[in-house]
Amino acid sequence: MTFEPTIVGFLCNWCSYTGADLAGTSRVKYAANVRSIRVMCSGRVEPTFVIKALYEGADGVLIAGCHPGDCHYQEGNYKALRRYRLLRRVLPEYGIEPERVRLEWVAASEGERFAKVVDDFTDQIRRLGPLDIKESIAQSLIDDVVNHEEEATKDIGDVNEA
Amino acid sequence: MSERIGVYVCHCGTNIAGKVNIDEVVRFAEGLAGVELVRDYKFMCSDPGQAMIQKDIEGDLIDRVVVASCSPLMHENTFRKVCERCGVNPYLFTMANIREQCSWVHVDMGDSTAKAKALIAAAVSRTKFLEPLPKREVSINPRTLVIGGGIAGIQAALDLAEAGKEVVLVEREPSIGGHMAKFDKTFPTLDCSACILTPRMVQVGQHPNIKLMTYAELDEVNGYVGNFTVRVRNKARYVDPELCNGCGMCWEKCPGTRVPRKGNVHEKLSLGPTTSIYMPFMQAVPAVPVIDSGTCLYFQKGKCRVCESVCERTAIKYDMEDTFEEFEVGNIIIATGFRTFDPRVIKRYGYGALPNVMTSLDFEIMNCAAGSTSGAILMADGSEPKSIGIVHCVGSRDKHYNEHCSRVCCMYALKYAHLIKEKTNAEVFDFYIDMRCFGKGYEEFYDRLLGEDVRFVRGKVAEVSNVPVNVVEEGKLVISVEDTLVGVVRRVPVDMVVLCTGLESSVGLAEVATMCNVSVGKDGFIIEKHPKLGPVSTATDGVFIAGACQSPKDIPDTVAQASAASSAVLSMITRGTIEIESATAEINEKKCSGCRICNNLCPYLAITFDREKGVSVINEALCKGCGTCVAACPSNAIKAKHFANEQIFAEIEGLLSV
Amino acid sequence: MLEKDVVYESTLDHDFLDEIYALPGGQEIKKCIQCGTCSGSCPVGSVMDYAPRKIFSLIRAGFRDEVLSSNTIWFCASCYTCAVRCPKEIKITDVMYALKRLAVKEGKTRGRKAVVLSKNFVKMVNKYGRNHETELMTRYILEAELFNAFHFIPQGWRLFSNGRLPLKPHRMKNLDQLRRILKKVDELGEI
Amino acid sequence: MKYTYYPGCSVGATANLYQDSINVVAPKVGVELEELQDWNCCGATAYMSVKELMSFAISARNLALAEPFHRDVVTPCSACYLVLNKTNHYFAEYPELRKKLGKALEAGGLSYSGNIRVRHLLDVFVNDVGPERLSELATKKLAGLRVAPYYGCQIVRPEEGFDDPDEPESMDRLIEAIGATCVEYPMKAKCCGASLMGTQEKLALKLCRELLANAVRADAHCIVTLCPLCQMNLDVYQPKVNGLFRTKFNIPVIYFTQLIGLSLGIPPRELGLHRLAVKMTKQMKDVLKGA
Amino acid sequence: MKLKFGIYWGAACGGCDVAILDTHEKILEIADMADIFLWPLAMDFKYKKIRALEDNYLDASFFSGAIRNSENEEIARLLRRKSKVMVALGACAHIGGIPGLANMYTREDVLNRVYRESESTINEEGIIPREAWSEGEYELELPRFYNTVKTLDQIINVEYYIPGCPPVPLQIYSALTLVRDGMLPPKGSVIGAGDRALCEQCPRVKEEKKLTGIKRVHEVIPDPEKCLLEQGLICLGPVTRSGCGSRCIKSGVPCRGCYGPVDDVKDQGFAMLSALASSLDAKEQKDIDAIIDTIEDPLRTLHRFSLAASMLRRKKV
Repeated sequence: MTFEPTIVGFLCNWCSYTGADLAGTSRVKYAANVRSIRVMCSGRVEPTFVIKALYEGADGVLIAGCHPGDCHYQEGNYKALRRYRLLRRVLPEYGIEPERVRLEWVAASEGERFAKVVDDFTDQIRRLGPLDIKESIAQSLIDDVVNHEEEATKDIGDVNEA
Repeated sequence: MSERIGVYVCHCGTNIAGKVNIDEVVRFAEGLAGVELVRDYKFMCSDPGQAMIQKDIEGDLIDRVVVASCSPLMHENTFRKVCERCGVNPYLFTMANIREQCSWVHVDMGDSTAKAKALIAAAVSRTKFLEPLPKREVSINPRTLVIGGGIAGIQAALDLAEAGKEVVLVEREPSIGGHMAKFDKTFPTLDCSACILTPRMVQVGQHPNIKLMTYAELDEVNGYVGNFTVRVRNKARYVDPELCNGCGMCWEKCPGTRVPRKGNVHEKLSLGPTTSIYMPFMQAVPAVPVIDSGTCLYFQKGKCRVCESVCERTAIKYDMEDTFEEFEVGNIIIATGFRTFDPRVIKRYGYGALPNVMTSLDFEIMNCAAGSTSGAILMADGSEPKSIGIVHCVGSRDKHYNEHCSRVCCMYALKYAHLIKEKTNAEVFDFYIDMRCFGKGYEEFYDRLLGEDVRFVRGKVAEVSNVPVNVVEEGKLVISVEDTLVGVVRRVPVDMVVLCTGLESSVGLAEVATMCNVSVGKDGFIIEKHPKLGPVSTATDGVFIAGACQSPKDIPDTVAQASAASSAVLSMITRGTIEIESATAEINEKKCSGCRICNNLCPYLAITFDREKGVSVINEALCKGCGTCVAACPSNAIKAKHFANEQIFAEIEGLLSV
Repeated sequence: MLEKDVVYESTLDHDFLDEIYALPGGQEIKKCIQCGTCSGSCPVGSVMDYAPRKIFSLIRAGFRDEVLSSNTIWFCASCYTCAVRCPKEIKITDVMYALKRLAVKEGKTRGRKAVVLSKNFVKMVNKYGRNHETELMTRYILEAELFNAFHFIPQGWRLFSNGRLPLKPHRMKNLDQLRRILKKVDELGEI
Repeated sequence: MKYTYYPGCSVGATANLYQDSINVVAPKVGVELEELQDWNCCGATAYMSVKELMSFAISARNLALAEPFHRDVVTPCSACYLVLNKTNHYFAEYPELRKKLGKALEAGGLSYSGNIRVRHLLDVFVNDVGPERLSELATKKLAGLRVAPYYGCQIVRPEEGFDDPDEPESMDRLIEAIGATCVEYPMKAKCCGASLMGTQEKLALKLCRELLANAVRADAHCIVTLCPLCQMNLDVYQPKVNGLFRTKFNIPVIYFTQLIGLSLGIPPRELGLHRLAVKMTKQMKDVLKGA
Repeated sequence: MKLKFGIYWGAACGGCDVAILDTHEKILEIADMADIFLWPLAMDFKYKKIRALEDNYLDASFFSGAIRNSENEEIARLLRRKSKVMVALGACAHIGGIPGLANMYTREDVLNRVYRESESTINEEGIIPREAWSEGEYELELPRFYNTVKTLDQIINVEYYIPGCPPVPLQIYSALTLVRDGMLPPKGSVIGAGDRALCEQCPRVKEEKKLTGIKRVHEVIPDPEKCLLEQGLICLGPVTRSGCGSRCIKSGVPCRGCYGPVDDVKDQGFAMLSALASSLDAKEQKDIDAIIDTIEDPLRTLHRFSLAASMLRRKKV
């Protein structure tokens, strides 16, 4: 059985969320892996949201906003782009593939495109496999011994003993 | 936390229940922290559905509400009102979209059910962190801006003006009237376009409630529903409207030429005078000429001034310059109409290269009684054509140009066929892919034309060439087309070809759209609020649309939509005030360190820096709540009401708890 | 050719459309609106059993044999005029290729000279890595036009006498690399 | 300007006169063509008719060989131009295909990332050399020579070509630049029948007749083309057209590089003009002398 | 009657202890104020004496340094048990500090680098420290070197935090007086520091932020009047708690964030990342990337002190 990723989507209210709704009204079928959060503008999405989502167990994060020039708030999507580009830079250092986070422009009229984006992205994450950050942190802590039941049994000697 | 949340799961008939296991979802929701009770119902949006919520709130069982049903864009307001009715702040309500973004788009019941759970869990945990927000109301300025003076704009303006409301009508061209003023007859009734349009144009020109600004363009729009500030640029027409009485001496004497004097009949086509100082057409409103500085001898060569010397009213003002005017309006109606597709790019149809290949608009002008041929249908050399080919779907229904159907071409093509038959003895070939005659009396008109021995050929024309392969074709335009019903390729020699060019959104619509903050679809037309239920409103409150700026339309539909738009505006005005989004951003002065990172992020300049206090400040009236500044604030001093960090974090946790 | 007669659904192949649809380039075929631009633009449409537009309607209806054994697909000169004009951007020429291959696969090509030519062309390429026009023509004439071979002599001579028919083929050097590639394709299987 | 040169099979044989002229003209206009070592046949239309993936694979091999040089691939043959371009497009458009091709090339120890631009020699002459430069170089302007510019089909039909598919004009600009006159030639982008000449001769001859008739009607001294197959059909089969339709066509069909060569003052023989089946007419020679 | 204090250092440089000494003559007041039961840096003490104490015997313990090995952890827990009030002293105990950057590597990476690869190391047998080793009849033991560096409050409950690398001496002193006078704020608060970001105290003039490129300190001589960030230097002032008296900024060096983020900023580094990115003056992706290319090692720059306390805590393994 293939790995089914969980993906969090941040959709801007005016273009992408509407586009996603359009996909619904026109009954386009697509992967069920993306679970969306509605924000007013892609410009609202903070890098910490993405990190939080990944930390809480998402295998990927999709941010979708209006096409450049079409932002309902004129330029929010450009801000989103800037943060996204910088975020991509630092993710690898944490051992997280930058491909796990994607920024897409989806217009209110692009229901089919939204579906396609979701399918593509889901595929991509499937290929990357599970992320599971919490687990990996736990792993890294395991051999950091924690044998400190309240009464320390043995004396570990004195600091300044000659 | 002490919140008591009520969760209501909607079946939406089988729309949701068909793909989501309701019982399972309900049982799941009951297990969620903070959830007091869970109910499900066939149609939550129905009265009994709403009553359920009301009962639970009034019975003081719950103080926060989550409804899992369709998209918030569909019913958020419905349920917010329910909450409000029984004293729960509407911002303590969350909607989980388990229809548009779940049951309708996923195939597997298990998947949809699982996703529904996640979405509900997210909604619930978000709701715990919601805070009540105060209502924000603004008053509606009763004056309305109408952009575009075609039939749509004219209709909308008159409706409002007649209702006693002030209107500012801005038209880019020297006169109102738009495309309709260029037509001779209108389908399917063939009544004369001028006869029905002119009176209305005059009415607009004289109406005390209408401020008419022709030869003017929208320059800037600021503010929000009910309180827009608009700036308009009056282009210099070099004629003072106050003084001019439209006597016409100027263009009779003008030596300059706007339309080439030489050249063939088709090149010289025009309504109204062909001189440099001209009126676009005789019934122009206002009846004030304009100088085309591009061809005016005075502007080009520095001497002439004939018009000035013949004008008894000294209305000619060469030193006129563009001026700007600013005013306040409460609502905006966009009625910028359309432009016709330019067939030059389809080289194989020969427009521009082969004489006697003309566009529908050329043909309309040629047919217009007031036009340069006084309505006679002539070939470029001035002789009468013996055969004419009418080509449908030029630049429409074609992925290379416009995918959409232009909706009016079939009908005007039939109109042309009729006019040709009426005015000449020419044989008419009509090449169509599908004959689309959907409106009232349209099919009947088609039927009538079938009776007038027009030769209909089903097939998209492959090419128009002037290369003969036999004597009959010598000196003719040869149309190659597959007669798809017979299944053979035909070469049809004709004297003249009319290309039924499709409709595109008008030049500059994109700019207008951006100024008014509405979005444009990939077809280039404005996206309406809802394809069925909101055809005249847009995603931006206070901005409405009428006519071909929304999609290609014929005159009846355009007029209908214009009236719809104006009545939508009227109901706003009558209401007097409107509630606006309370979910704005606010700065906590105690936390702001005055780093000013947020200052130049706000597109509405709502953020200013208070030098005394050394902190940034948000003007709530201007804030539209996009949250860009919130995301940028490095010390969490800015809070996005209703989209605060802890709320979204909670939503994320909920979403991933399943 | 299609006989004029009532056609019973049971005799039609309803998967045919999807088969073509599945091929790269075939995707848009379902979107055909039967406008006839292709047929009207085709330089050889007049002599085809069915002009391109009709081929598409036949494919849709499921007339497998009629389509695959029609001369249409072999008369297509690959001038791509239809393809660049199609309002639905159907890659018509490429669909024709697909049909050719299908016809070859299903042996519906008896007496099709074009097939002989193509097959010999492939032989040339697999043999030398390049086409050797002289040999190609000879082989083709021997196989397909034996009885009116004389018919080709004038052109042949015109070319030869002007030094345009070299007798020696140009071979490429690293032939076995090419063969390895082709072998791999064979394993992967055609599309 | 340096390019990787992909000659294609024909110029080694029936179109060797094309190659002759390219050899002398290209250097003169500053176009350096470095032949792609050990190239193979592009597959043309015939291969595609029998095996799809294979024909993509063999043309992809050429692109793979060319990639290390990071230069545009230039070919004088319209068929090669179209096929190689198509390979590029399919390579980009269809991931499935891309994967398979990748594997296949790997088997040959090759790889291709899809970053090679394929161009027709005409494209290079028009857009890199340019008419302006050409008219500077043209010491012997061909004033008075009336030319029917014939593009044929495949050069203007790949997705995103460099010229209009119905009314190309790039070669016209070159011809005007070297002093000759382009006659009104509406058939300039119509098909010559191509390989049908072998299999459906009558049909192909009919198409050729239209092309020839059109040029003659516009009283052109010669037809100028850029595709080996077009040239062969119109040149070598011209007598046959005459035979079949009782026409008296006698119009030379030459390559654009040969025409340019003439304007550069290169002797006809070096341009391979002696290899024409339909020799240059006296009329044409006179005009050239006069020029 | 006199207070009882413990002072200890975990993975630390000792700067915090020195900062205590740097209270100058105030040190005498401290001496009067309290008896010090443990202060390895200053004097010889025995752990067993501390163990012998009854629980909550100490009024307060000041723990500087991060938790890097099992000894750090064990003593942290020991002091926790013996003290009424536990104070994390300095950036390392507070948010992991410089040692926290090691969380970009694994234990093996670190040991290899230090004991085998580093340029100055000669270690033919390639021996790295072992936890247990018997030499004849002797059993030698070393604390376990941890894989992940932790902040103090990731190990034990901490009542108060005195941020800074090092903290301002006088603030340490005033913190101590709070203990003395029983004027302590609610548990969990940061003491001896402001509650807004540093910009509040920064004397430089702030205008609009439109960054066209990022420079490093050695590449520019910054204008002494203007905001350093606006001059293209990455200054963490906007995302860092004030209280240091903006010592760095005054001397022309951008803030590195040692005081940690202000209240309820979840992640100092990513908060600054967002602020920084928002201030880039570019729209097109390629232009944006071009500016980003000029940022040297963004992750460590933005998380210089707070990596161990950040949301992701360490590199994924």
